[in-house]
Amino acid sequence: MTEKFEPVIVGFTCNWCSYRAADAAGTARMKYAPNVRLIRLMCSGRLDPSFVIKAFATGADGVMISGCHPGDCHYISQNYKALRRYLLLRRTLAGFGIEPGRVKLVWASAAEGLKLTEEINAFVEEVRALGPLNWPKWDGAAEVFESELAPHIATEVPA
Amino acid sequence: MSDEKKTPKEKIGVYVCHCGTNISAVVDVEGVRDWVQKNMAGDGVVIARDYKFMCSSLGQELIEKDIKELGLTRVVVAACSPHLHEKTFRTAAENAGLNPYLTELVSIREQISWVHTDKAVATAKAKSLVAGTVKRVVNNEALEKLKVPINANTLVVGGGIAGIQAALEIANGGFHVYLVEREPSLGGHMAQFDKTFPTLDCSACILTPRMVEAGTHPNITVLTWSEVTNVSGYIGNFSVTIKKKSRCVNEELCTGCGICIEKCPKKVIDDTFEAGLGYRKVIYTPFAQAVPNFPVLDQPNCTYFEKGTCKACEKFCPTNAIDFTQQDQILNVEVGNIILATGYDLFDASRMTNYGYGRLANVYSSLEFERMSNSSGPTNGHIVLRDGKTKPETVGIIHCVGSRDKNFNNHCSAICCMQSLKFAHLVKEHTGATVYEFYIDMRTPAKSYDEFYQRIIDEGTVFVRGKVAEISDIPRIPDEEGKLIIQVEDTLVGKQRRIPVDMVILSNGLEPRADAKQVGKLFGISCSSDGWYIERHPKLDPVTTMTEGILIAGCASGPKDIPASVSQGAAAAARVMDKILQKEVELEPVRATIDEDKCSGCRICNNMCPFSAILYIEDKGVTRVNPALCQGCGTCIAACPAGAISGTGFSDEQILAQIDGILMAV
Amino acid sequence: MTVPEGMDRPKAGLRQRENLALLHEVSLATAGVSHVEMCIQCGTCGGSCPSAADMDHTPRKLFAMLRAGMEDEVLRSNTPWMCVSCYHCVVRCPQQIHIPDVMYMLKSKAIAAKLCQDSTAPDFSKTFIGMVETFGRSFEVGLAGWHYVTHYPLRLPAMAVMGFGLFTKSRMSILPKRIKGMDQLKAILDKAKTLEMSE
Amino acid sequence: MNDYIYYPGCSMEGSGIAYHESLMVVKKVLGMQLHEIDDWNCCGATEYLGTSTIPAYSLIARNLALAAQQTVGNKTVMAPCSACYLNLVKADHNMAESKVLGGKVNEALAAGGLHYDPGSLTIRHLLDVFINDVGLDTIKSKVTHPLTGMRVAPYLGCMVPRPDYGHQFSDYEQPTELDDLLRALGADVIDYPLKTECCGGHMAQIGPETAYEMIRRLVSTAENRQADIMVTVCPMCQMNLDAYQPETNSFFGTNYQMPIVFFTQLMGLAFGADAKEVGFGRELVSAKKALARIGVAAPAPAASAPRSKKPQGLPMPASKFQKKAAAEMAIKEGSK
Repeated sequence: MTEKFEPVIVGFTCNWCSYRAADAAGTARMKYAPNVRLIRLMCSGRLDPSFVIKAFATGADGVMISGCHPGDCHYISQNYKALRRYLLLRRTLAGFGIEPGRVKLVWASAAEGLKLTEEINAFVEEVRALGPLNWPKWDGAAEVFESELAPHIATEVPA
Repeated sequence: MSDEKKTPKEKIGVYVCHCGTNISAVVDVEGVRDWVQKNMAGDGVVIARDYKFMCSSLGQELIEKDIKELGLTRVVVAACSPHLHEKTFRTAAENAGLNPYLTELVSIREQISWVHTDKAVATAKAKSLVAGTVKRVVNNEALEKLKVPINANTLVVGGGIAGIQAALEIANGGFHVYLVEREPSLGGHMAQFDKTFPTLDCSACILTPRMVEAGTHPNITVLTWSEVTNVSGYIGNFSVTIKKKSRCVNEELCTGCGICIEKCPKKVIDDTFEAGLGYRKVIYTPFAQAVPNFPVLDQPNCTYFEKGTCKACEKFCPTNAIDFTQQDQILNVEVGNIILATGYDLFDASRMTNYGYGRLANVYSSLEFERMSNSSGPTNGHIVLRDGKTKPETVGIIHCVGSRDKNFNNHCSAICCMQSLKFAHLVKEHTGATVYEFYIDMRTPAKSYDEFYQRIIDEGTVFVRGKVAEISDIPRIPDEEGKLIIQVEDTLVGKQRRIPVDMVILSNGLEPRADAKQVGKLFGISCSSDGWYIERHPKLDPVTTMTEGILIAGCASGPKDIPASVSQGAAAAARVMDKILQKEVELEPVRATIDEDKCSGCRICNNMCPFSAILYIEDKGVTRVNPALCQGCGTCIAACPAGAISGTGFSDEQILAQIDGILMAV
Repeated sequence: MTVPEGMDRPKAGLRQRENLALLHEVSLATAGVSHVEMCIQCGTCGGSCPSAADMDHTPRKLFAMLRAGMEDEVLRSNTPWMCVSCYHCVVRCPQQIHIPDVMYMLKSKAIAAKLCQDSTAPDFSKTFIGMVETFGRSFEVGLAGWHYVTHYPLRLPAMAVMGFGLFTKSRMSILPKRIKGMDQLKAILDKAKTLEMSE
Repeated sequence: MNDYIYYPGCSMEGSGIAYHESLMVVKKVLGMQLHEIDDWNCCGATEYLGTSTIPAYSLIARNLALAAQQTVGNKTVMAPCSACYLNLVKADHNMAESKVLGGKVNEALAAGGLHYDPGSLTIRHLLDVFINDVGLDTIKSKVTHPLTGMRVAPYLGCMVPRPDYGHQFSDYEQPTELDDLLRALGADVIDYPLKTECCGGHMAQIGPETAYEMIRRLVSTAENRQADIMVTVCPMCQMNLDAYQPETNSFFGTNYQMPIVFFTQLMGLAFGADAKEVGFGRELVSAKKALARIGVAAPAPAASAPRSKKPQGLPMPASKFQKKAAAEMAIKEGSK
């Protein structure tokens, strides 16, 4: 039998809720699928949709975005903005011919380690079912991003 | 793809921790070390080491040594969660003269070794996470912490015993406190109780001095009949809006003589303080020792407000303090810290129809009984049936009403066992009646609590182990005629019993406040799934929350008895004074900044900010960020179409590079 | 951790400890999600039960016995047979255990193990089911008649009076009604029985 | 909206024929269309469930499968018999909750060329339909002969309010629906706290002494509270309380004469049908006296005097239902 497809998933987590939920899951030794690699943001509102595109272009098969429950945002209401962007992003991706199912928005509070692991496991299976993302694999992709970003880097205002 | 071509602009040291065997049992630590050494040289990794305990002083020295000797410009530590040891390693780097924000921590314990089992997979994941952070740290910038002065004033919300304690501790420490209470008087639930377990000293006797002290303390501004309506700002600098509801009584003129109360012709049922068991006048103070003792006029029930006539209170007031035109006042106060001691609600027993509360006259709630046994209560301390005169000969006390029950509240309300034992004692003392206690498990863990249990057994109370199934007024045999029949399985006997009694006292559970969620939202803290406020850490940090500067004390975070509530009030106060004495708080320098040359003044970002830290400069046609107000969420950065906004600590470059890294082929 | 085949139960109470084997077996075999593993022995069921007085063990005790793995004692108990399906225990149980469904399950287990002490109840069920399996509808006259003849001969006169009463008020039909799809029903039930065994 | 798939259940053709007759009258008045499930079979009562699982559920599920085939737009199955109603709901609920059970039952159904997807039908009891679909106002509007002066004990028994998978009723222990409906008919509804206690169920057959005691509790309480008649929504309850009342009397040496009829029979009367037409006379304990009451001025003392408004003794806390009513009022006020 052929070995089953192991999707690569990038997860963007809010520093206040879901990243702590991941810590909680760890402390409680809850086992879950190793396919997700987390990147910490201060808030789901920080998520620039281009991060998701970048992740796909660089080889991710799925992207998970997690934030505080509606109404519980550490920054009052930014998770709603994340929600709006997420919905728009899904449509855009569909336009690109990418299954919207490859992006998932999850609410998980700091207390919800179990929920987070369940969501991760579920999402891994969903992406596994979709199969590998056949994004045009062209070596230049990264460089283009670099060059587009060059101006940013050049004019970065030091804090 | 690696960047061999470019010569790396930074010198990076990577340190992989075994954490004893916490990590090394699942992750091939040496493997990770060698892989980084070999594959990330192009990104500037000049040294990669592993060590048993990186967080140990020896481990830290290792880093400091390398910074000094190898001239490292960036440090990456792969160990536990940044929420645990980020500070440790950043301080270490700082000691060696490296800006702390050039050090990053990778969580390979919480996110890998503790949650995965397959060593090969775990090791691969560890490599990619480290790679991600290496590529990220290259783009880190040296940052300086923002220091903001702390406002020495404190807001305490809730005038129950926990709030009073907290306020007094801080006030005695020499700092000013605004103590806000939504009811007309301080005191909270404790003021309604008769005796306190297990010592049985009179609740009012020990509470009143504290209330008076708080009421008269030069450092405490007591605002009763008031509610917080808005909170903005951040630790050290909150501005709070408080609505002081109209009392229709001029506090400057009122002497609290009480003549108005005496003369008021109208009585209504007092659902709040007397728990619906007694009456109060329409102009009233909830109880004799009320602090402050200015009365409140209950406008919806006042004859004058209904019909435009009466004004008895005004006529008889010797100081003309009655003011029917008085409006709600809006106060704005600036504080540095906020303590929430908002307490609990009592479970509404009428939801359990099988106990007949509200249908069967002689079924009482715990609070009704507290008022009844209280000598200043509606029955002057006489324990009687609903008819107001008959003494009960047999009384049943039921534990866990609405607690430990998935149909209502899953949690144990912690105080009900002791409360019920206290009731048993009081009933015996006042009436000599036969008392039955129906319990599932007897929980008496605190100091001299179990001794109290022994004492109640010794007093001859009959204990039946079983959750009462129903209370019925339908007799099956003559002995049950005219009685309430408690139907229960005596689980220690294994038989169903029907025990006829004259009176039933329910030991209602404690619930989160009905408005806990809204209030939490107002102050920027969240509730757990069962509705209590979440502590920063349930064991090690029970009085602070995830939001800096907002603390919790007493039953707001879960059921507690008086000693525990008092301790928490004091603990929260200590935390606040610690902050005040530091004079200023350091804020993480995670901030958004706008490059005005790139800003097109489109103003898309302007309504992104919930802290109004973004201001549009009309004449320049550009937008600016106020670093003191900015909390660093980064939503505006993601929104800016021109890429004019950048965020320190979490810049696009850092994140995009990290994505590259974690997706590197390993 | 070993989870039995075809298990779809909530995570709660799934720790596979030897002495809990019987409890889990019963929980698994019960239709729907029984939650019986979660019993806290509070006695709400025993207190609520209208026929508790006639039970040899209260439901609560029965669950304790399941925990202790006392299979024979449990299956010999008359408790499940005394259950009148009033569902008081279900709505009051603080752990939301589906007690009647557990009782049903224990009855079938007892019949299978031939451990019921008194045959009245099982036989009544059998007679009833016999009727249903022959006609597809229940047939009160046949049912009552046969049941009283076999188990309460002494009550026959009284019953006869009642029967006559019911009959004269045409609340009893002498002839059973038979459904059209009897073959279909039989096919379904036969298949179902094989599936029951296969558990 | 007034169309329902109808599962009568065996009793409706036998001991519960009065229920059937009266329902036929009432549905006509209320303009309800009942489409009987073609070739339905017995639900197995509590007997089948107590001896097997898969066969019992398959027996029930055959009816659901047939009903599902018959749905034309409407997906609501109505059952007047409490036991049938509960079995149908239970099968639907448990098949959905436990995939294993659902799978096996459908495997069995397949042997008969049938299939049922749990959740695809809504199963409701007649009382629920009257209250929540038809509505009390409509029912009131059809009353031509109010039951003024008849003191009625509302008795639902167990299986309608419990476990109430669909949460259709106001309470598990003291639901008010039947009271409200009878009041709408003009009857004098007594406070009857045993309204959801057990009638003894199949104990009448397998453990008579147990059943007699339960019957005694129910009947004696109704009598002590001066009810003229008890009203039920369940054929099994009616059978036990009516047919076994004489036996209960001889067992305890009592002489209760408490007639018990189906709520639809009283609805029929109130709608102006004649007594015979709605199945009166079929009960073993005659309802003659009770019927005589109608029209006669109501006797004064109620067993449970309403609490007087003036503060006398200590005030009572509000019940769940008073609170609910108050809340609804508040909302009404608010909307004004």
